[in-house]
Amino acid sequence: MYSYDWSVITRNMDVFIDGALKTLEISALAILIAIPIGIIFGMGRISKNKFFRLISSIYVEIIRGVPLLVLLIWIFFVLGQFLKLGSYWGSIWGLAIFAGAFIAEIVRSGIQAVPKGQMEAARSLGMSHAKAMTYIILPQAFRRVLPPLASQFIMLIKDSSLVSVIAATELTLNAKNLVATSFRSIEVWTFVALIYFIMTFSLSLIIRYFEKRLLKSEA
Amino acid sequence: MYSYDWSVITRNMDVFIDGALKTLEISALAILIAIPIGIIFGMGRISKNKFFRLISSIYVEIIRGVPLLVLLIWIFFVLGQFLKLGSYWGSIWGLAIFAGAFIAEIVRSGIQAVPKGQMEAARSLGMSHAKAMTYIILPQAFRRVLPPLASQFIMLIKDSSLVSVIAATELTLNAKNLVATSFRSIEVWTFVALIYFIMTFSLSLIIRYFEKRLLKSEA
Amino acid sequence: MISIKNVNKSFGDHHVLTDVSLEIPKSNVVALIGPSGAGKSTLIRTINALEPINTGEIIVDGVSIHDKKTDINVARLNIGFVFQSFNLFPFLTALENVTISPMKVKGLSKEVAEKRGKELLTSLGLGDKFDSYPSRLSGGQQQRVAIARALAMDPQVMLFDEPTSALDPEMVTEVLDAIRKLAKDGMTMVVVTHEMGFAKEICDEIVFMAEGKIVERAAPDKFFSNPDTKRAQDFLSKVLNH
Amino acid sequence: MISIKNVNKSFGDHHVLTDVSLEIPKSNVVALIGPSGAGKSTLIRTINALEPINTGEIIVDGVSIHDKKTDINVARLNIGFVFQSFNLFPFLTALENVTISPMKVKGLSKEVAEKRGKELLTSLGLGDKFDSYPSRLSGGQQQRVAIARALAMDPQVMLFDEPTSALDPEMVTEVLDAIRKLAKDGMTMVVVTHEMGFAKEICDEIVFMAEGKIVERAAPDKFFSNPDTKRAQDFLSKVLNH
Amino acid sequence: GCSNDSGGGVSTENSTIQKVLKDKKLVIGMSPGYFPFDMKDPNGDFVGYDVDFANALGAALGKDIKVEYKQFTFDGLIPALQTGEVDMVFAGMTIRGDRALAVSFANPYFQTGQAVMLPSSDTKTKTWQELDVKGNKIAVGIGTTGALLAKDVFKNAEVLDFEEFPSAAAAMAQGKADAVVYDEPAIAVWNLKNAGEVRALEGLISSENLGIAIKKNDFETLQWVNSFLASYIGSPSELASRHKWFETSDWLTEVVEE
Ligand SMILES: Nc1ncnc2c1ncn2[C@@H]1O[C@H](COP(=O)(O)OP(=O)(O)OP(=O)(O)O)[C@@H](O)[C@H]1O
Ligand SMILES: Nc1ncnc2c1ncn2[C@@H]1O[C@H](COP(=O)(O)OP(=O)(O)OP(=O)(O)O)[C@@H](O)[C@H]1O
Ligand SMILES: [Mg+2]
Ligand SMILES: [Mg+2]
Repeated sequence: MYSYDWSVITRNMDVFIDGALKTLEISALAILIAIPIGIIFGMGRISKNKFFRLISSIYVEIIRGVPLLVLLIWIFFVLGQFLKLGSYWGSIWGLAIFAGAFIAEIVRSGIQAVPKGQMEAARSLGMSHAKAMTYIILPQAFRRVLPPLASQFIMLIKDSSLVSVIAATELTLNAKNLVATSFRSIEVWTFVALIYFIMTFSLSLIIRYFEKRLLKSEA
Repeated sequence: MYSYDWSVITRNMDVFIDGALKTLEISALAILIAIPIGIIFGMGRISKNKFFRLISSIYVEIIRGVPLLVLLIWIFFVLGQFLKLGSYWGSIWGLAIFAGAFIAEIVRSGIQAVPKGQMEAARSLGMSHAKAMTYIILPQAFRRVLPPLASQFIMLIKDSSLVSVIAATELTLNAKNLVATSFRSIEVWTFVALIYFIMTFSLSLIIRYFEKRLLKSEA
Repeated sequence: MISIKNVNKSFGDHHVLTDVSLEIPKSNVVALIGPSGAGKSTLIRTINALEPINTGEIIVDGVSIHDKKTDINVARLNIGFVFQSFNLFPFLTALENVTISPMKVKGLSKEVAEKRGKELLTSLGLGDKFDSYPSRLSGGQQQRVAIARALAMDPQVMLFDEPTSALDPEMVTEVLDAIRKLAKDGMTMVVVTHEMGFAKEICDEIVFMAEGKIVERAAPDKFFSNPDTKRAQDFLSKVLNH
Repeated sequence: MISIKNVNKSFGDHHVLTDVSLEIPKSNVVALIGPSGAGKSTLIRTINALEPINTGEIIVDGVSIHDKKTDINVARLNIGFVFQSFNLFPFLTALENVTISPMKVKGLSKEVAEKRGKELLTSLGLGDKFDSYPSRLSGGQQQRVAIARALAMDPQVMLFDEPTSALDPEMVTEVLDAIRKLAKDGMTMVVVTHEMGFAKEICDEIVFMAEGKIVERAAPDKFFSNPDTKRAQDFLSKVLNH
Repeated sequence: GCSNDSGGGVSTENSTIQKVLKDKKLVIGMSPGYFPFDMKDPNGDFVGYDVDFANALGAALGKDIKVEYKQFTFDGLIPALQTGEVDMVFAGMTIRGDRALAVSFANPYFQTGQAVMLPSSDTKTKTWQELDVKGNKIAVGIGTTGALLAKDVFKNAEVLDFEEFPSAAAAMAQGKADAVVYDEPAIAVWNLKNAGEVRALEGLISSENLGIAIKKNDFETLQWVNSFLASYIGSPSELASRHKWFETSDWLTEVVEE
């Protein structure tokens, strides 16, 4: 039977740490690109301009309809024909385009969740639609959008495990390689699952803390 | 430069169809297992029994904190030590355990979304907590839970693309194999993305249709 | 019939009921009035234990409601409760709303429960609404279904927490009429209300609460013409002087 | 000042306003009353084009509100609107709520806007609430901030859609007092309300609506003592008879 | 068909060699896990016979040429070459006619074949044909010649596609597969490492030639690689490399976690 040897973890701690940092780096860059994408297309989804609305819907629906794995492979091998992206930027852009569609929906519903009366009150005071958006609606949407945006970042950390298929170095790829040379799949994968859990769970605790504070400050 | 040859698609249509059917089959079996898991742990999350609540929270938090890719590998190579699962059932159970945690949250929030006054009214009429749950709360939670449950099934179809890493045959693995023999990565992956999109998008249209009908019947 | 003895209740640090005592004899109708946040809802909800209390005792028809040995589900059969926001079960028809508890709790047969349910709905002017879902009923109709639902358990006591506050003005009358009829039939009732005219007309006693305490208790005529306390005078001047 | 001519309005198939015409001279106060669903809110909202109309014309202070050539954002500066549910901006303090529009729309400097805002809030009894967020204010205080916010644009006309319906009873007075004061100062106003005593006291004319039509117009004394139409008699008997 | 770039004059404009010389960078695609050709040591460095080879090739192009390695699953290598993600593939890739429709191969640099690995608990099986019964599972690396061959010759047994050899071997170790079909040298190494747990079936199912893959019809590069190959094979450094990776097992302690 299998005999455990957990020393493989301690001896290769640097591999795990490097991988985890790379995972965070890729996820952070991806969300930084995804947020403007999401804001643009999220506002597009409720824009009065038919064409903009159509484009935004197509983007959101297609991206949300295709598995990330397939999207990453597609971006890397198909888009990669025309743009020289490389593994690193290919994976960041792949994740960003993917997350962007979800953020667009977050932004859209954040705006729509602001009660209708707010827009009516602003308009009744003589504000134009644009002014009402800028000064009244968006500041309120922003507060609503922050928590789901943070959750999206947690999702992204998990989703980034998939970029190992397009050869971008991060925690999962490092783990695969370590398993390939150490043959200690049980120990390595258990520890990798633990690292992901620690990263995402501690982040979600932080988010919950700030959410509570936000709720309190509004009461 | 790359020159396109789309005949690879038509010539291998059976490979795509087989793969898509296998994808649907795996996803359907996984959700059938995931729903009871989700109901049990979703009710556990709001149970009065501390131990049950703790167990449910641990399950939900851990599974939601670990990437599916890592979870699948872990279940296959670590759990697989003790249980003889194989690729097919390993991937179905992996997906089910994963989706179960998300369904648990859907069930929990479905129950919690029933207005507090409903439980109070039922209790004030002399119903016990269990009777109020059975006759008043759950029937209402059920209606709320259906649409997100359907979306979870769509997610599962997309997530099932990952089981290719533990050698379970479905659309993505078939595509990988076809690319490995035809080297037509662009054509194959574009078409695969299209198939996933068609599967998920048509399903989401169906869901939206039923959701609208549900909303109407409630008004 | 209802005996509230030295009840204290707090939400965390916030003391909401301070040493509240009140006796309500059988067939008496008591109006509970007072400013927002006075603790009226909290008090009336402690009577059927929808809200637990910290100290004190509440006895309804001889049963100590907050005693751990009391089966609260049995005790509640004796106490009907009507909510400000109706809380009808939206997936059940008016008749089903009225019959579900008699069937599931008292174990009545469907026939018996429906016979009684139809009687009650009809007597409340809802003879043509048996099969309507709540969303198809006006607020006044919904609240009358809620009253029928509570009456279907044959309670000794009825509690009303602002039963007309969520209604459009022209529907207030129909609900007040229903309560009036109950009073005439000798039901013991506690009504939290802001309808001063109604309180004056049907109540045996007005209980005025402010800041978690009972500030004044008086017969209606006395209370509305010449309240003893400054607090009640202030309140009345605000509420009556539109 | 306000001239409503043959206005028709429907939501899809549902005809909500049928051929409504109404003249309101300068400094007049008109109460709009009627049962729920009569179209009162819809009518008052068409006056500042929060709701578009199908046919007809509405002229306020010489400007045709629904004319496509009219810059509605300019026209609205003349028309203050107060909502049943306040609709304060929750992320701004009371003073910021009052100053944001003068600053962003009229381009007033912060100093000027704040000076005027503080005057208005103080005159409405909110001199100590400049920096309070809406969630820290009672309903009555919130509604008074909303009135100040509308007045800050120096409108010629004020519209109120059930300004006290969302308030706890003891807060109704403070809001009605604020409106009373405006009436005294000669503001032209339309008030949708269920406060009959108030309507009787301050209005120059009562307009009774039912089912999308103006059923009766009369001076308050006449209307409340001896309405012409059966529909108005029914309504009054329901609303006044608690 | 590839009508655009087949035939025609030999253009050197877009040749990989020119590009490498210009960028001072040679990008090699590799799928680590293929012992002892392509591996990653615990530091994350690529090592193996192929790596020595590619480093020598890079050095021959110029002292200032940097050789960079990129990791792919085996089935991703040819697409990566096609899309220009990598300049050459050193991955112990078997020269096959179908692959040669997608990429061009330099001359063979190694002869080997497909072997069958069994768990040592299976003492009965003598030939691969005995494994071809219903219910048996044969694990392979997706897209490898082992996979293509196994799907071809196993008519009754089920073929399981894993991402790479180590996953396939691990699956067999856990009883999720009854055998692995893979290149002989890799199985030999696995055998060394896991002595007592696995055994290799005697004899090869096929014999094959391994080649370096480059972009299709890049004749200048092809020509140059062939020339380099002729000079490298049999050179002292190649002989040393071959000795190290194939004739001793000392490197196992460097590369493989103990
Ligand atoms: N669940 C709760 N948690 C914390 N505080 C509560 C809760 N319910 C009520 N309170 C507080 O208790 C106090 C009394 O509330 P209660 O609802 O009994 O007042 P009320 O007299 O019914 O007022 P109203 O006329 O507005 O209904 C208030 O200050 C309220 O904020
Ligand atoms: N946005 C809308 N879409 C469709 N129908 C509407 C809409 N707004 C109002 N209605 C309908 O128009 C009719 C008149 O509504 P309105 O709100 O003007 O009545 P109201 O007299 O203000 O009643 P209340 O006293 O309840 O406020 C009602 O039947 C209502 O259902
Ligand atoms: Mg209350
Ligand atoms: Mg209205």
